[in-house]
Amino acid sequence: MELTVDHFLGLSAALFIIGLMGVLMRRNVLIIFLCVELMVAAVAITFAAFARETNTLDGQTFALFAIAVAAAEAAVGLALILALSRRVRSVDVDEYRTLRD
Amino acid sequence: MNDQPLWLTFIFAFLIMNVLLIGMAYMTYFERKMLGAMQDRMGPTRTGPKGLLQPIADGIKLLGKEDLIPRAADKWVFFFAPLIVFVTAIVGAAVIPFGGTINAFGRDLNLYITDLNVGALFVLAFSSIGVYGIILGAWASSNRYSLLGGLRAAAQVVSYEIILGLSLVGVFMLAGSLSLRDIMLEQQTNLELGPLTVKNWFILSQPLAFILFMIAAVAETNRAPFDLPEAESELVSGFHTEYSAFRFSFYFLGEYISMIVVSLFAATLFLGGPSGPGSSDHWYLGILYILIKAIVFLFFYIWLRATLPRFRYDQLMGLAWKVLLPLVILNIVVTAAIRLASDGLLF
Amino acid sequence: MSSTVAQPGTDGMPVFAEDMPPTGTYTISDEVAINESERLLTLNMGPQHPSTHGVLRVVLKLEGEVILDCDPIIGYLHRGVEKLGESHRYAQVVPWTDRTDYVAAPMNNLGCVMAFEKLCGVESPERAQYWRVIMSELSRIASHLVWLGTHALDIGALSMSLYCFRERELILDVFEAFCGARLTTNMMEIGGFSRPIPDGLIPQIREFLRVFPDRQKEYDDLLTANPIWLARTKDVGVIPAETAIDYSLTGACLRGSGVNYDIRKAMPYLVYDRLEFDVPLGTKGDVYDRYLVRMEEMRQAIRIITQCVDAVERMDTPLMAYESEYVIPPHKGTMTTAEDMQRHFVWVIKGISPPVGEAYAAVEHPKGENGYYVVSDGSSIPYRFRVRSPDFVNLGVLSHLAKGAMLADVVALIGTIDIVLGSVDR
Amino acid sequence: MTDDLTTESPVQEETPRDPWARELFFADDVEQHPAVRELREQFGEVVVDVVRFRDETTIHVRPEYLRQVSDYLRTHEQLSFKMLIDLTALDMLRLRTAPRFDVVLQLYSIKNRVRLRLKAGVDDGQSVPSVVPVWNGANWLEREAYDMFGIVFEGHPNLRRMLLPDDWDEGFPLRKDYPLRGWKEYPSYNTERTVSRTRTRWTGRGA
Amino acid sequence: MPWEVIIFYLIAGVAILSAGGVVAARNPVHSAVLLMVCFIQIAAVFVMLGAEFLAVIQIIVYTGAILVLLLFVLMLVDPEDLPEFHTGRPVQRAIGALLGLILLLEVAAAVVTRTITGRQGSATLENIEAVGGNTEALGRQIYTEHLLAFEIVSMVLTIGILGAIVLAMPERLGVSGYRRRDTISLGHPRGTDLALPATAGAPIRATAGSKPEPAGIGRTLVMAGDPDEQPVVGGGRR
Repeated sequence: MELTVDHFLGLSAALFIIGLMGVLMRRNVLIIFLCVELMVAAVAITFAAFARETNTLDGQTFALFAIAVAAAEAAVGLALILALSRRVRSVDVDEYRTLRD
Repeated sequence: MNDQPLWLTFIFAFLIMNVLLIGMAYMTYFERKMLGAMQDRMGPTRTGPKGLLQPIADGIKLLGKEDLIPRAADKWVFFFAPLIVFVTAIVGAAVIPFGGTINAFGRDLNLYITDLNVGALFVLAFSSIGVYGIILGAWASSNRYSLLGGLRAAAQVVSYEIILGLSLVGVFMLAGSLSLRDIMLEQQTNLELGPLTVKNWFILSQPLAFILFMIAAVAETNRAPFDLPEAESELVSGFHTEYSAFRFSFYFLGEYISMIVVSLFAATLFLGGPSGPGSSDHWYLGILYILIKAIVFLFFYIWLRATLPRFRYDQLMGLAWKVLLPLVILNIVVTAAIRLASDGLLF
Repeated sequence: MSSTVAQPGTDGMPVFAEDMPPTGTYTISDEVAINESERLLTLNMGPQHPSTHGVLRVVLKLEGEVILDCDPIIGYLHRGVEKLGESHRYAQVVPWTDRTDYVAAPMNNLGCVMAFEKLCGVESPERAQYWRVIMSELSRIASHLVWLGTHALDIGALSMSLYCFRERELILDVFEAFCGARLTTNMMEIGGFSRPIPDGLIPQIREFLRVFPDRQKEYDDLLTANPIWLARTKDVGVIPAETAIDYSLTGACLRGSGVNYDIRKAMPYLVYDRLEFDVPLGTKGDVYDRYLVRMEEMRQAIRIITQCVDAVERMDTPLMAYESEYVIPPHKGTMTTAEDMQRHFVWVIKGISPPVGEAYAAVEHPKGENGYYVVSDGSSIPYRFRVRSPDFVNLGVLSHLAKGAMLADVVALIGTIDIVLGSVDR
Repeated sequence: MTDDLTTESPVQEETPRDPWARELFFADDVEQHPAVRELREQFGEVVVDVVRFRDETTIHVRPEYLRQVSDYLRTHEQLSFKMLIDLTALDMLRLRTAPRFDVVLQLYSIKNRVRLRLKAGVDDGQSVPSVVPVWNGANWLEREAYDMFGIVFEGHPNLRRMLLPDDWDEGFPLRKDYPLRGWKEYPSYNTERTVSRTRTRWTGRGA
Repeated sequence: MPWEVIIFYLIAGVAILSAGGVVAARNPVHSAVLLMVCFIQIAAVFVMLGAEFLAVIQIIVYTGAILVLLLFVLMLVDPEDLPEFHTGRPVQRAIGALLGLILLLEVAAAVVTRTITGRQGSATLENIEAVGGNTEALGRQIYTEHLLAFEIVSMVLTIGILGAIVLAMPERLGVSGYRRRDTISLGHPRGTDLALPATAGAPIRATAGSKPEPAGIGRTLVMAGDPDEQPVVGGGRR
């Protein structure tokens, strides 16, 4: 059995879907945040796997960019959580509806 | 570079690990003796000749103590947190080269465990994982002093990680590689300064980066004057307030091993690693040199601890973001400009 | 009457009701109830804590590292020295004062004895007064050394405490040679000193005087210009002169704020009016100023001791005011003749009975004004024995200073107030 | 005095002396004490008694005026008793019938360098106005006086136990009717040695 | 089965298990710890894919910075406020599971039936080795072909930092601003303490016989020889 790109894609898909399910199922905003990070990381695996498959570095480059953007997202997201928790005293997403109104 | 069999690497890694552990034990002895000398007292004298068996006695004592877990603690996290600190500290040594490839015992041997092409970043990465041990241990203790220590550790390590990483960028630019072995080999070359011919140690071309690196390294290893996470005067013991016995000893081991690793790292990056008179002919001299250089750094750590008061949290953060960060970026810009100019690419 | 509960002002600072709450109302802490909507962490510092200098307990309300509320809780070392003083004979009370501020015990003895002497109308002889000055200035240095060592240790300068205790040993050696005890000296007696001065004492003190200024330069080198020390002490815990007086601060806490009140100058006792010395005053009133003031006080103390030693070296006058009826007679023959022994026995058992009245005597203790207020009803036991310990009163300003400071500043503030819990709790 | 050089004035016609001279604070005639003079002028009946003993002046005032008197002394331009050095109480149980307590304030004037003692009699169950509005330093001192004597200071922001535990229910220990060892019987601590003293390597002498 | 595949399955197994733990853990801190484990596995996967630089960056950025920040936030947030998994609405959970399953099938189908149509690049492992390793090759790639994207990412990061600062700033000034205020009034009827007037540098009347000497750094002590002299310092003449 050869280690092919399918293995990596499968792992990536599994992680992505676990992350997605977490986003959908959990109510705690911090865990949702963690799951989003997991999804981004899963996608980065896909990038790297395709890069390996096609013998280019573009995939790795974009994985790198994905990580950078995820860092920015994390900073903003955590700041939002902090600001919201300071105001609402709760990290339950359903209570953040006031934000939409 | 040679591809040596895996078992040989394992033996070497095993050796390094043991040397680190023993070195850590005698690092505590060295520290206590040095502090004693600086503070007008004797240090350990009772256990063995000149107190030389003191570290062993301490170790036995720590292992023999009762292991207390607070009732409110998160058992699993409390259990694993010290191990994280210990393991990540020791893993960092994997990429430190103690010399090149030598010919001894009838075969070619590498004086390094592995040569990653991202070796320097590897050390940084594992030192950044090490902070988990502190944060998680602090959180799991469910003690407020610990929690505050953990918060301080998190903020401090994230801030000084940046300084630590960026201060090395200049070195990477000059060496043209992230591999510690390449960086070490680059420093073996000669540099001609007019009539003087010196080794191309990066401390000469990157003095500012060296100073910033040392400051950040002290902060990264949570040593005085940046020992805020365990500031004993306000936070009792900070993150390891609730730890006792061998769990505490893991924190202790982790702290001292990371000091040794950082010292070896600094010696490799800035002081030419094993380079020195005669080191190209005799590999054991190289090992001796790198150890001496590391000990100089370790002495520096102890010296700081005996001399300086502790920073306050906001001052620590201000130092990182308002003073060190601009300086380190300045260093990168200047280094890059000089590098480009020397290649004739600027203007 | 509105409540003390603070309302958030427009700029986020709590605004306080202008009038005082009724008696006995108590919400969260001493003076302030913090707005409940704040997310606060309550940190209980002490009574077992490395840098609360004993058994002080400080309940802090933190927001992050910033202190919003601070409530010092004392009494863990309360031994009822005042009550004990009211149930012992006058001469028996003096040893109790050793146990109040045990890092400068001779000063406590001195204040207590001075109050008794004032009550009885006794004046100790000149030579005894000089020796009292020497001992009290030595104990000032000893106390300041403990302060400096622990204060620096709190701020993180590890070595300082060891250096300071090295020099303190020399002073304790002097005490030991003088009275046989190092810590709880019980050195002063009503009327002077009943025992002769040991022979080698003056050379020993001179040796200390020779050594100490150089050692103090070492402290200066280590701390005074140290950037981290400056960062930790400058503009921290600023007490304006107004506030210092308002809070009844005395000692370096008051003089650091620039108020010139030193009992040695303002109402000279002993022979201080004959000695040349200056009173250092701060200009800003922060931790650094108090540090400088205390450092300078040590230099001035050396100056005073030098003058006293010079004066006392040639003196051969009596050490005890034996002419007074309130002073214990010389117990020369107590070991040999029965009459002397009986007389001494009766004297000790009966004690002295000062006239009815009250007296307040205060000394400039290293920590501030150490006052003793004694009321006599004519019996041989004080009717009221009040110890006005400086650190108890000075500590009252802590909660005021700590608000808005950072967590690490609290230990600097406790250090700068210079408390000894034995003296705070009495 | 320059007047002495120019005119041969008789002793009765004292030279116009400075009414705030420092000697006056220590004058034999206690009525010449500037604080006494001013208080009598300003408050009249409030000054109950003035005592002088060993160069110390004690002014007894009526308790309900304690805060006004304190504030007057503090804010007075010339007297300027800015500092409250000490505040404590006296249980006069065996010395007089009523009032039982004296609240004692030791004041100090930085300007004149003199001390002054202020006393206000207060009976058990009565309250005395707090001087915390006048001096913040009185906060802890009054708490201590309350703790030790049970004197209630009206208007104190936070009058609770200070040196004794919050739940102390044995009364006020510095009262004269409070026995030295307290009201309750406490079990004596076991001071006997339960472990026999043995000579060990560590203690050496077999301590 | 070659070693490579066994190691891969080991890594993948740990990654998926820990990822499942992230979703299932009740305590957010446990989630974060498990995510850290998962990220380290992903870094290992990157190494297997020949992307060492990416692996190290994954550890430094994700585990070293993002998760530490997250733990920081977790400690600041009161755990009492965190609702638990099992109190969530079962409908949403069911729908989530269902959707996830469907998507898993879709992706699996896509993976199985995929045909890679992109052109094959020249960045084979041998070529990368020739350039000087993965890091150098990646560097060349980023700073030549993807320079614009790189700049945009740096812009995104800058904006993100600024946004985070603005969002996380407490409504009533920063912490340091809070510190520098005058001490508060303690409910005292006489109002707040006045801030110190700027007399610290004002000339100080030296008394006779006193010698103002430099005592500290940027500070001088007044040496008062006369008890009646009150220097003009601090809160004014007293």
